[in-house]
Amino acid sequence: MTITFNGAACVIEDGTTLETLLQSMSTTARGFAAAIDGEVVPRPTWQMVVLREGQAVEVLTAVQGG
Amino acid sequence: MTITFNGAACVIEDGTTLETLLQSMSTTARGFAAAIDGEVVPRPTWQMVVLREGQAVEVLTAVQGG
Amino acid sequence: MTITFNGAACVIEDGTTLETLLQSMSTTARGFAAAIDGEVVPRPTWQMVVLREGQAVEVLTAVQGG
Amino acid sequence: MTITFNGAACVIEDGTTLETLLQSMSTTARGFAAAIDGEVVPRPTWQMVVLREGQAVEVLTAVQGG
Amino acid sequence: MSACAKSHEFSSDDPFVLAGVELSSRLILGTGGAPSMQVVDEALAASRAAMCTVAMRRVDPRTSGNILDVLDRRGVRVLPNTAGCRTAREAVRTAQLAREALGTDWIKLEVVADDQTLLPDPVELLDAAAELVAAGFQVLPYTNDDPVLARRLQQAGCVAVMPLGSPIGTGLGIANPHNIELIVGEAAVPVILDAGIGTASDAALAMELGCAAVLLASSVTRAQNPAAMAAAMAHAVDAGRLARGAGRIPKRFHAQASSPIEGMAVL
Amino acid sequence: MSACAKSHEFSSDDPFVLAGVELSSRLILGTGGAPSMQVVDEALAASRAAMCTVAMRRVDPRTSGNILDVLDRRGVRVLPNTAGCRTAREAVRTAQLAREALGTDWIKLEVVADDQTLLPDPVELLDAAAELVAAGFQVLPYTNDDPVLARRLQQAGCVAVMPLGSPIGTGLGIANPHNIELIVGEAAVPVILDAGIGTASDAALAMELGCAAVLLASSVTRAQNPAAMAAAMAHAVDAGRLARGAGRIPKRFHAQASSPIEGMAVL
Amino acid sequence: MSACAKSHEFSSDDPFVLAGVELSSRLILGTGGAPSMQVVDEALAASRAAMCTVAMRRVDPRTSGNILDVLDRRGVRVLPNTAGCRTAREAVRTAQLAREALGTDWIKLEVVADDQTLLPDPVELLDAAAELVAAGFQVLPYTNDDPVLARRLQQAGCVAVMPLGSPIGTGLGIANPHNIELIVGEAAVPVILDAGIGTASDAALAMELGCAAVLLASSVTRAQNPAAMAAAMAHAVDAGRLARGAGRIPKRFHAQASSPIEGMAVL
Amino acid sequence: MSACAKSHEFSSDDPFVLAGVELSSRLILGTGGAPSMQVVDEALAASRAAMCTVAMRRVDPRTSGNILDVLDRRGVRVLPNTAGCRTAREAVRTAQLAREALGTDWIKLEVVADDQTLLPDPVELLDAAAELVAAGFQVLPYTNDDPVLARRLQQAGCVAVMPLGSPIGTGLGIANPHNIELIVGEAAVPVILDAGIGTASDAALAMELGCAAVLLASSVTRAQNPAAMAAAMAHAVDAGRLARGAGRIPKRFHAQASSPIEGMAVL
Repeated sequence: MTITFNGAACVIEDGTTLETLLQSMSTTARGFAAAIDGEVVPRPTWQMVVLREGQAVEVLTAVQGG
Repeated sequence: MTITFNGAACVIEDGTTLETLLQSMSTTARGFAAAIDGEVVPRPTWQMVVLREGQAVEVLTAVQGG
Repeated sequence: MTITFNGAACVIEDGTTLETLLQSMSTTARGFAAAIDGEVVPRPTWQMVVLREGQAVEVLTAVQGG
Repeated sequence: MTITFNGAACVIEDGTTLETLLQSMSTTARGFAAAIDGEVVPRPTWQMVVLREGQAVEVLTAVQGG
Repeated sequence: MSACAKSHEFSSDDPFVLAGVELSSRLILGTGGAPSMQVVDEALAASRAAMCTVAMRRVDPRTSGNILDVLDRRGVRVLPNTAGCRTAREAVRTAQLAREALGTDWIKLEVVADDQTLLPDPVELLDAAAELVAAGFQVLPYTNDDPVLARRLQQAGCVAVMPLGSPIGTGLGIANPHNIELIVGEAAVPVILDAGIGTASDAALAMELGCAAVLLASSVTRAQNPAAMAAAMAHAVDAGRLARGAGRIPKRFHAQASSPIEGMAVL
Repeated sequence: MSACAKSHEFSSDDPFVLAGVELSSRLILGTGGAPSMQVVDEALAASRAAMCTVAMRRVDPRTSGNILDVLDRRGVRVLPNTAGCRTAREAVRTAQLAREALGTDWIKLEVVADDQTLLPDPVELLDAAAELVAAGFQVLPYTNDDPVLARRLQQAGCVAVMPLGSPIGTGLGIANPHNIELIVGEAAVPVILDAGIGTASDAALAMELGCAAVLLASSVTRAQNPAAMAAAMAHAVDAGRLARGAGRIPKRFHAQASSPIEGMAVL
Repeated sequence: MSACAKSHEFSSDDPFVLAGVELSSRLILGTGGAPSMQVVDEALAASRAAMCTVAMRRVDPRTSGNILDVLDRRGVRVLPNTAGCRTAREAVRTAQLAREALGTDWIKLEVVADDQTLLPDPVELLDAAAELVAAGFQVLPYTNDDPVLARRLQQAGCVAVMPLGSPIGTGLGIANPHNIELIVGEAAVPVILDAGIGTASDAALAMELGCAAVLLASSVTRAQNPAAMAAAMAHAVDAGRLARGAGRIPKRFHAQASSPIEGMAVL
Repeated sequence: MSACAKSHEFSSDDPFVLAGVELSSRLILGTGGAPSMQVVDEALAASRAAMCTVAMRRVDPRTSGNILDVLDRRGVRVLPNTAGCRTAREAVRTAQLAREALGTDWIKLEVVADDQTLLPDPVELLDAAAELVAAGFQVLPYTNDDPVLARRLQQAGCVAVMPLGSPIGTGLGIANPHNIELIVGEAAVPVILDAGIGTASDAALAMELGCAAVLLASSVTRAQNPAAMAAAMAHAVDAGRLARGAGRIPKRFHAQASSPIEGMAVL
């Protein structure tokens, strides 16, 4: 199944949750926030959210700025 | 019958038209424009417009400014 | 005998030295400097300098300034 | 005989006057002024002034400036 | 003489066209603040303005003389404004009454936020501009010096943008030339400096920054000698316009001689 | 038309008189820095200048054309300078040669301290001024903007003082208007702003500060279009002069409406 | 020593309270533009800042080190911004993600109109501010220097207004002090000068104009020696704050002696 | 804390050495204009000044308290001035009396031309400087901002040059930064900005322009709260000094983002 992760196409297994996805890419998810199709997904719900074909996932964190 | 003319209470006869009202107050109505209750009344229709109790008539002209 | 002291006429006895004059007007002469007719008179010589009729004595000190 | 003309060494015949020198170098001397060894030489005296060995002749004119 | 000739020569390179109409002068005169019609008339003559602003107010039987007659006599175009309006609604209705009264669809749009600064309210101004453009007006908005608001006003269809130099009547000149340069740099419509000019050098600077014209009121009408100041401003606008076109020398930190260095005598 | 009339009217209130001679223009043009005589000639025409400066240099047989012919043809008065001189001695001798060559006892006195700033040397300048005045010259000294030096130059008998706005050729404008105001405030002779002007608004400001005239060179001769800039400067000088006479509005912190506050309609 | 004492004395007269939280420094540091975390850390120490801004960007596995760790170590409060957002919608969502990621409802709201000026879009900014206030955020909007927009942002419920001195990263300082004074004059919330500061005297001036604090980024992080400039800015903020409170002498046209005139000797 | 550390670190890179003597502060305080000795004492403490100026006047039996005692108690070096002198002769004799009275051969040389501007007389100043240098004095001349006069004073053997920012007591700040930059650019002795400073940002600017120190009097002693302004000035001098050394960012016409452009989310 293909989703868009931070702007790039990304193939994942069916049933992957947001939590699983994020764990796969970083040991610590400290200071992360995620949105699916523009809607913020609160961290407590990450493990309940099962990703669906074609969704756009954005995961942001704080960087030097402003 | 009482209307408001340029902010002041003003008693006129029933059936008075906007045209009559304006003639009464100025020989020439050059450069005048009138609004009733905030709506502009085009000059050609002045003589057709019969004023009604309580209406607010504003008649403006150009003055030194800006 | 009359001299000018800091711009004012001042009667003194004949034989008065600069030292005597200055003692008469101030317990301490700390931070003072004197000039007679525009010429600086070094402190060590004050007691040797006998004032003469008509001389202009200027005695200055430091004040808040600049 | 050698003189300095406007900063350059210049060989001339004995007895050359300032006038002759100037004529040799310009049809018109309009708006010229001359100095020998720093001293201005009024135009009326040019023909009387015989140049001497080693003299420094400066001849100036107006140019675009300021 | 020949300088006048030159001056026209250069100006004529690009006539001042506003909303498709060519105006003979880049100085627009506000008629407010003058002690009398007579003074307006003299200032008008001295300024050579081709367009003047007027305000719309309730008719007052006591007033004698009509500003319109003065403008007509001088053959000057009238530009009504919406001075005093605080909301888009007021401004739009005032513009409609002005069109009805004066038979022109040109409007100097003013929507100010308060009496102390007389600064434009950006939100109400944009709303009014959009509504008036839709109603067929040629809108000339009085705006602050924000390049973004100027851009949005153009996108809304305004035929010019009129940024302030500083608040109305202050005479503080052009407080932020950098903003005016930014506005001019991207503008697709004429930029007219409006408000804040105090004296001739301010008007010249406005033109040097690339403004297409200046709108003056208090600086002329409230000067000790309005007609003289009007003449000064007319010269200043020409001066600034010509200087802009002439290509000024760059600023240098160190000096550069204007007389030749070579050919010095040894004296 | 009538503005031109007005303009002359006001100017004519006080003609520009220098060393007892009335000049028809308050713009004095320096001819240095121009690429050709032709350019000088066009700039001269556009500027309407009545007097031009020239430098004194060694005759050069190779040069064709004579600046004096250009000035004569235009009926412009010549003002020789002592540009490039570093000492009173050099400047005095250069002035004497200029008088001999050009038949004028007017001299623009320049005694500069170095090539990088071209700033006047106050001591040498004062010495030269005193010596030249004693020798019967009409001395117009190029000075810095120090009010005290300007005063001393007047006491030495100079017929004018010519403070800089900023160093020669920098185009930095009038760096310290406060000093120029102080100089103008106490001057008994004409104050002519010399050096530093970059564009028209600078020249207008100089006149607004009360200067009697401006002397321009690089800003005109080195502009991309010298004739256009010369025309701009001519307008700027008139503009600034008129504005000074007209009495500008005071600067205010808060705004002041130019349209009447009363008579607003309720819409 | 005693001056430090004094300085605290005066500062302590009115602690800097933002959204009900007292901050120990009136200098807010932007962390962008620094070549490394190490540089940020040093600048942070030298600046004594109590709050720093961060931007929200896509996680990048390659990046090592976390800005949050640096801030935590220094005990510095984090202020996320919405830099790069062009619309109210983007800005609001970015703020929501920042709140989720950082556990703070404080947000530096930036909604810029284009990349060349990075100037705020007044309309989108106001919309975003209103929406975020409604969503329970403590909104600190980056705005232009328009006093009217600043007023509207306060009416919308912002806990501070952050007008620019000049465009982000230009180092042009405070282009229009008059506007900053107008904003401060009527503000009911802290005014924080944001953007444009280039050097210490600019920061001091901001405080002298009455700003409650300054937000610095490029001027520190892009200086040749960021830590030194950070220390300079810390002193400048104290200097300007103290000077504002001390009551400066009025400006005078003429001089006034600081040494006594009487008591001069005749020498 | 660590910033203080830093600050000393940077300052200590180059101690302030004047006439071979290292001073612990780059702020020199004038004691004139203060309402009382008490105020001088508090300002002195807050300013951390290491040297103060005093004037020489006729002894007055009525006066109680001695400024010298105040300076001694604070361990502050005394710098007598020649304030009020109009001629080289007066100034030289006043300096000799100061040396005799205070046992220091340091002298702040002031030779002013008039009471209204209190501007230095360049000719008398140079004469006095030369004479005093020959007489073994360490001469610190108060001069105008003319780079050439500053150069001549150095050639005469002065141990520092002290150009004005603007006339004494005016608080007009640094009227012509370009001149100060030129003076600093070529100076072989410390340049101390003297006169004209009105508030902290002026002092910071002076140091940013490269001055080695500032001399303050009226701006502190006549402020509403002299001690607070003294503390402000102490911070401002450190701020400007550090900023000068830190290497400020260049000024840019267009904006430059301080937050990263890449990594933006699509929201």
